Amino acid sequence: MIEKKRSTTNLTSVTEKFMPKFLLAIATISILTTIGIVVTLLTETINFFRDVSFLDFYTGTILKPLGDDAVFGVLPLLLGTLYSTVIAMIVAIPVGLMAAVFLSEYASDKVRRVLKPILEILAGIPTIVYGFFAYTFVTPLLRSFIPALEPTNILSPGIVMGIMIIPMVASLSEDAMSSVPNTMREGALALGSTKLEVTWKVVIPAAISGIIASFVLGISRAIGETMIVAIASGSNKDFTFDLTQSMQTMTAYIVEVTGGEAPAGSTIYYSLYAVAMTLFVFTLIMNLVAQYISRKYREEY
Amino acid sequence: AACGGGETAEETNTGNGEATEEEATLEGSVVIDGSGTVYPFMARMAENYMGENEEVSVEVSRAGTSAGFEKFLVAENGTDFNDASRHIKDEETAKAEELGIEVKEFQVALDGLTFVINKENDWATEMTQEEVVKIFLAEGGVTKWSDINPEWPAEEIKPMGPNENHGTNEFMFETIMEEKDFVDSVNLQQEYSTLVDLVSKDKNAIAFFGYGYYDSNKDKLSAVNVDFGNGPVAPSLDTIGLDDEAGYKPFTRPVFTYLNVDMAKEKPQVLDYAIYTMENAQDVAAETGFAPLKDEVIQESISFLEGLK
Amino acid sequence: MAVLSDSEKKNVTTIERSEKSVDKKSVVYDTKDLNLWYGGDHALKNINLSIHQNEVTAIIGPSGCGKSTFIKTLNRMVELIPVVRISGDIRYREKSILDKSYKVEDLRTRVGMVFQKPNPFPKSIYDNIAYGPRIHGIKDKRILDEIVERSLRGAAIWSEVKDRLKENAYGLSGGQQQRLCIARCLAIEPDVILMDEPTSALDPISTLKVEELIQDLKKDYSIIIVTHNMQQAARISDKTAFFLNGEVVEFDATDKIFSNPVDKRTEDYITGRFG
Amino acid sequence: MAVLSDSEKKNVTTIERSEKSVDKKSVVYDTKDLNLWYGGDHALKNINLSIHQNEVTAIIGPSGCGKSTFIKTLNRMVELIPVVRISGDIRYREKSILDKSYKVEDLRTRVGMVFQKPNPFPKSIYDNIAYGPRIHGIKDKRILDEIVERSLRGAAIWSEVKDRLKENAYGLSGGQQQRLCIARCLAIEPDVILMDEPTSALDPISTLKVEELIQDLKKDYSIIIVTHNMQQAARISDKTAFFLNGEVVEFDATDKIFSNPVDKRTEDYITGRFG
Amino acid sequence: MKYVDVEQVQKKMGSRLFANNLANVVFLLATLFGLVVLLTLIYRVYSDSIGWIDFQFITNKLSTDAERAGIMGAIMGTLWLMVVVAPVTMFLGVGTAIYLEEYAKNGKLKSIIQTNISNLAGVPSVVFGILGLTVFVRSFGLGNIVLAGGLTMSLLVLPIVVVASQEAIRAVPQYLREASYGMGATKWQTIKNIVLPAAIPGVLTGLILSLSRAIGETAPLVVIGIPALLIPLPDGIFDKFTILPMQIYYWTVDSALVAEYANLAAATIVILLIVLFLMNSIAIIIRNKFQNRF
Ligand SMILES: Nc1ncnc2c1ncn2[C@@H]1O[C@H](COP(=O)(O)OP(=O)(O)OP(=O)(O)O)[C@@H](O)[C@H]1O
Ligand SMILES: Nc1ncnc2c1ncn2[C@@H]1O[C@H](COP(=O)(O)OP(=O)(O)OP(=O)(O)O)[C@@H](O)[C@H]1O
Ligand SMILES: [Mg+2]
Ligand SMILES: [Mg+2]
Ligand SMILES: O=P([O-])([O-])[O-]
Repeated sequence: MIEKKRSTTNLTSVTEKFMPKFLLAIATISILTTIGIVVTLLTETINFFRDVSFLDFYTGTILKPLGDDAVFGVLPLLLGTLYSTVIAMIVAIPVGLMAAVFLSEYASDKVRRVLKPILEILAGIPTIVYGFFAYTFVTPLLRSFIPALEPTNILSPGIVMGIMIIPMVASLSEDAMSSVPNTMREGALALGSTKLEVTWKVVIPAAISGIIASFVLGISRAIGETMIVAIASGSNKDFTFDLTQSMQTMTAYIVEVTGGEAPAGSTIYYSLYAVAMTLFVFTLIMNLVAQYISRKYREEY
Repeated sequence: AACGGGETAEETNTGNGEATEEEATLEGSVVIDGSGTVYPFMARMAENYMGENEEVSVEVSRAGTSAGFEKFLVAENGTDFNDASRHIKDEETAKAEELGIEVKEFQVALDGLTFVINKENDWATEMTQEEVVKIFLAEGGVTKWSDINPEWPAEEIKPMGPNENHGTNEFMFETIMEEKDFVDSVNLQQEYSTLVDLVSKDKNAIAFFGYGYYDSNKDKLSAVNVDFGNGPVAPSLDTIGLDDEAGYKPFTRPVFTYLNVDMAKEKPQVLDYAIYTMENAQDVAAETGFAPLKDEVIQESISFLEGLK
Repeated sequence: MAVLSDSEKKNVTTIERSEKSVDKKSVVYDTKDLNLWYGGDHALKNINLSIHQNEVTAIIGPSGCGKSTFIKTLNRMVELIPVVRISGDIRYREKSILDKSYKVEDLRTRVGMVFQKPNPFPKSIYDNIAYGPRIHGIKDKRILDEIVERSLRGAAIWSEVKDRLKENAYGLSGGQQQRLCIARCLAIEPDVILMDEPTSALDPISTLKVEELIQDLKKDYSIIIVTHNMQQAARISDKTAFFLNGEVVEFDATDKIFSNPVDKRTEDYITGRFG
Repeated sequence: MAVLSDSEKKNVTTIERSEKSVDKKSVVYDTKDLNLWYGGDHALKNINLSIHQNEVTAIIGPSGCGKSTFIKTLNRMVELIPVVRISGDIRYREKSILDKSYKVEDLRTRVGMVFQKPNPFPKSIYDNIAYGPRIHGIKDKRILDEIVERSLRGAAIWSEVKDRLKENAYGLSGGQQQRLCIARCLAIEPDVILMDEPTSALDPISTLKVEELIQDLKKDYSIIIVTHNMQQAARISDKTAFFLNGEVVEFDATDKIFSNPVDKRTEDYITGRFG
Repeated sequence: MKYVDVEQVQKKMGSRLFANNLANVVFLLATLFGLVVLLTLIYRVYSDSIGWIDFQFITNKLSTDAERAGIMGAIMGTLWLMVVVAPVTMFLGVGTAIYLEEYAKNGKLKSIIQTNISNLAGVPSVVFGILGLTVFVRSFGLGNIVLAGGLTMSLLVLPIVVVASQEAIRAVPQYLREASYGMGATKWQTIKNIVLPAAIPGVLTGLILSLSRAIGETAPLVVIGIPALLIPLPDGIFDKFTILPMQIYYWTVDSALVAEYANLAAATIVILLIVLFLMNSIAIIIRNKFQNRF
């Protein structure tokens, strides 16, 4: 038995030396992915800024990527993204926060055990389905109240995006609130507070960084959301402030341009990368901010 | 979905026994891009073809005529066919020569540029050629319906059409508008489906595109009957095909597919598909909202293709 | 002194009367055959206790005997646990607090509570104290300032924190935090203060300070304190109740309990034979 | 019995020699000025111990005195904790095991370990026992079968599990699991068995069974056992080392330690005055 | 001077309690809002799909003719995509998790990788699409085939598998590792024979969740360029393909042209949701079954 042992020893020790390096190599794939994203975006974005000046791009209110007199100003897309994000958060923040409060402070265990999975299902529905829902149901529904609403508009996808983000805000906020120690609630209740007062004046302030982190992640998600807007917000590139109008977001622009399969090497092709770079930077900043905030709150107690 | 009985009908009207035997050995892919106008025609054609040639994959996209040419005229991995709703331009021909690509034009059907309006629009159903064009011109001076006819509503017109990727846009701009600028408010879209949707939902919208998209959406859209000087003409398969004064003439146009001849020589399935397309062009055209070609045009194309074998 | 509402006038007379005859101090709490179950667990068994005004009542007993349960029943905090069932009666100032119509929030405004672990809110010292008055509708900054100062003085912590009222309460030491919690409790001007082992998380010096404070508070409030520390009970309380397995074994003047207990089990416990 | 390699032949002779003169049993482990730090924590201080073959050596001492640390140093398991630093020397069978060139895997194959909490793998009983032989390259089903049976018999659990070898080990009772762990350890045919409070998680009956087993195993193995239970040490061990604050206070024959300890602290500890 | 007037307190109590009760109801409604939307969505999609889901719909190839169109191609495409995504993410995800949990020292490298993974999880999927388009489709010259799409999707869902696997590995009790080392096993033997088998249910749960994410993702594939009409069924990972969400996308967009396409889209959604529901149920079953084993 021990003789056999010796024969395998060599192989075993080679494996032993090799495995950590091999696994490290695998682990670096994720870093390579990030590097790949940054390098890809950066290279072509630099090409883009050879054709279009940086200033014109970020201050331009006209986006007309096709034709002989193409103009590349990204502001219409930024405005579209801003609108859809703001609308989404107007829906997601209050509803998500209230749901979180209900689940964390008001609901009995039994109720929570029924309602939480439902929110999780909502979070698991593919965004394309929400896109279909926005385009074929929510928009026609809204148009019966707001006749001025265009068949494709920023309002309806914004709202649906908000609904999609509710579970995320709710579950992250609930986590933050649940981690507030019970002794604090008891302290407040013992002073004669109602549950609402405990929630509003003690629990939410104590959990505020976790809650804000959930909002920021929600914003990041809204900025990056693609299919809902690609289907339901149309491709109007006008710099308009009217939310009944079609507006294009950065993500929808990327889908439109790649869907039209712009030939490699053209300015419009490069513009894809410049927009994607902008999108990437925005969401990255949001994610880092959320991580920073939530790390800070984890240290609190 | 219920299985259509149409399958058998289509099988009977395609090819002869000999052709089928030959095709049975074919495999590989055929890649087609280009005109969105021609897309329904080509998609149906491809579908029929694949029904008989299981091993061949025909892929049809619809980036638009101009966008399609950009993918057709490349050094490597170009498309095999480019559908077009306009003639190839000089600079595109030049590029093909530069790249050493032999390009052959095949006319596949006739189309009529159709102006569509909302079903609720009961005033603008008839316009003169000048009036309808004026709506789209920057210098046309028309922003409201009442600018055309004081009896019409004083509401903003919403003109729209396909964007610059599309041959239809260029046909409109170059041939119909005589290269005068589009009005600023024009809403140019990539997808024809978007245009159909927008017009079907907006009382003040007016859009232009190929007859086929009107034909398959007659339940949602109305077409403008255009008066070319001899009384209003309704666009229809008949009037598009007519070459006389009762026809839809100035707004009609031939639609094409451009073949990369080198590919046809290299890949038997491409050549086979080209022949199949010409052989069945008339039937498929009629099914998909185009006026069929004359027999002699078809014969000429087929004999050219047979020559490549 | 306090501006009393009509409903409290009656008590004032009682207080005055009681000051004459120390033996017959007015009753604050009165429990009648109080029983409590956690699910199937019988945690309090037939508790009959009367707690008197301006006294410190200590509750002692081994771990798990129901001390915390009992004290939390007095302000109905125990109801936060869903499985709890209660029978019998608890009368606070002659009203049954187990009555449906009795509002817990009301009860808890009049009966303050201090917990084992200091639990300040993650707010400034000032806001911690002002919390109670604010939820009860006091908004006037001047009044709040005064309440804060008075409460902090009352809890013997004013001098230590007066220059840092805007700082977060978590910057205080454990003992300071506990006195802050007592101050927070004083700010709602309660009638009774319940304390559940208020010094068990504190060092000896902080404990001493809190004990002194309790002695001092007795003048204005009635205090019920749970403690593990028998010396503490002996030092600060007027009456002591000895709990065992959810029952009150003996309830009497503290001197009596510690010098001459009636029940054998009490004696065993205070002499350290078990617990 | 075990098929021994050349390198082990030497040991065999030692074993035989030792069987003749019981007093001069060969030394298995020898530690010289062994010191160990957890970061800045000095957990073992100048340990000098010799452990002899075919004896049960008990390590006793109050909680935190370094018993587990010491025993885990003997098979270098302690190195799994990153902050550990060691100085001094440990000689196992006359070779320094702290030497870089000494392979821990080799050491651990010859020095088996049984832990406080039974820790079977979440596999079948059979696979638990076969685990060690398998990782050491034995694949032959017949040989494995034999090893499994012999090990389970050796750990006095064969009759209880022989009909359920394919069942998950987690289905066994705590005491059975611990004997399974001992069997698992026997399967690699070790020279020494280290046991860290092997019965502290077991009921009295299971404890008895394991103690009997240990007495039995002594014939073939050298055993070092950490125990909190002084009676156990007295019952089963030949020698006892008393640890205190990381130091060896006294190390002698078990009879001597328990009847006539030299050091005052040892006496205090075994008479229950602290610990 | 008494400021907290008992009578005042009692007077205010009514409105405070009312506010509390009102809040209770409003918060409940807010929570139920999600449920209402979910039910509406499901009802809408279901009623649009009535009469459109049958055997033919599942087994037929794609067609421009709504009556004849089926989703066999999309189903096959989805399956082939899984054939790429499952092993690749499993390999990369579990490898990364093992490295982070078992080998990496608590140093800078570990925290860089860890931070990087949580940031990757927040990168919009459309950006992954661009990465896939640029690297796999164009630079590697793969074209828009299953392999290119699968690799793109693998990178997209990688963080899910990594995080789930890390948790699963962390949940394996230290005493099992010690037992293995105690028998003379090497580190890798211990990982391979003890840690991974014990962690496998958690890893599988993560894998299934990541696959269900991949099945539902659309944006990266739109960017990579999936043809709108692809009739032949893919036979392997080097074929062009489409997947269920892509089909939903194209049919939704074209529903303005052919009204029946909306029904086809709805029918496809029903199928997609059923598949996702089944996958998630399996994940939950695995999770519950193996939850408290140690
Ligand atoms: N939330 C609860 N659910 C179920 N049973 C409980 C709960 N809290 C306490 N108990 C049980 O009620 C009994 C009394 O508990 P209580 O906390 O009142 O004891 P105590 O005297 O305060 O003990 P200690 O001195 O340890 O604080 C105990 O048996 C305990 O197990
Ligand atoms: N992983 C560790 N990191 C840091 N310090 C440790 C670690 N493990 C043990 N120690 C410290 O080393 C000292 C000895 O611990 P050890 O576990 O050896 O004691 P022990 O005698 O086995 O105690 P017990 O009887 O409680 O098991 C203790 O002070 C302990 O706090
Ligand atoms: Mg208690
Ligand atoms: Mg120990
Ligand atoms: O899509 P087009 O036919 O207009 O090029």
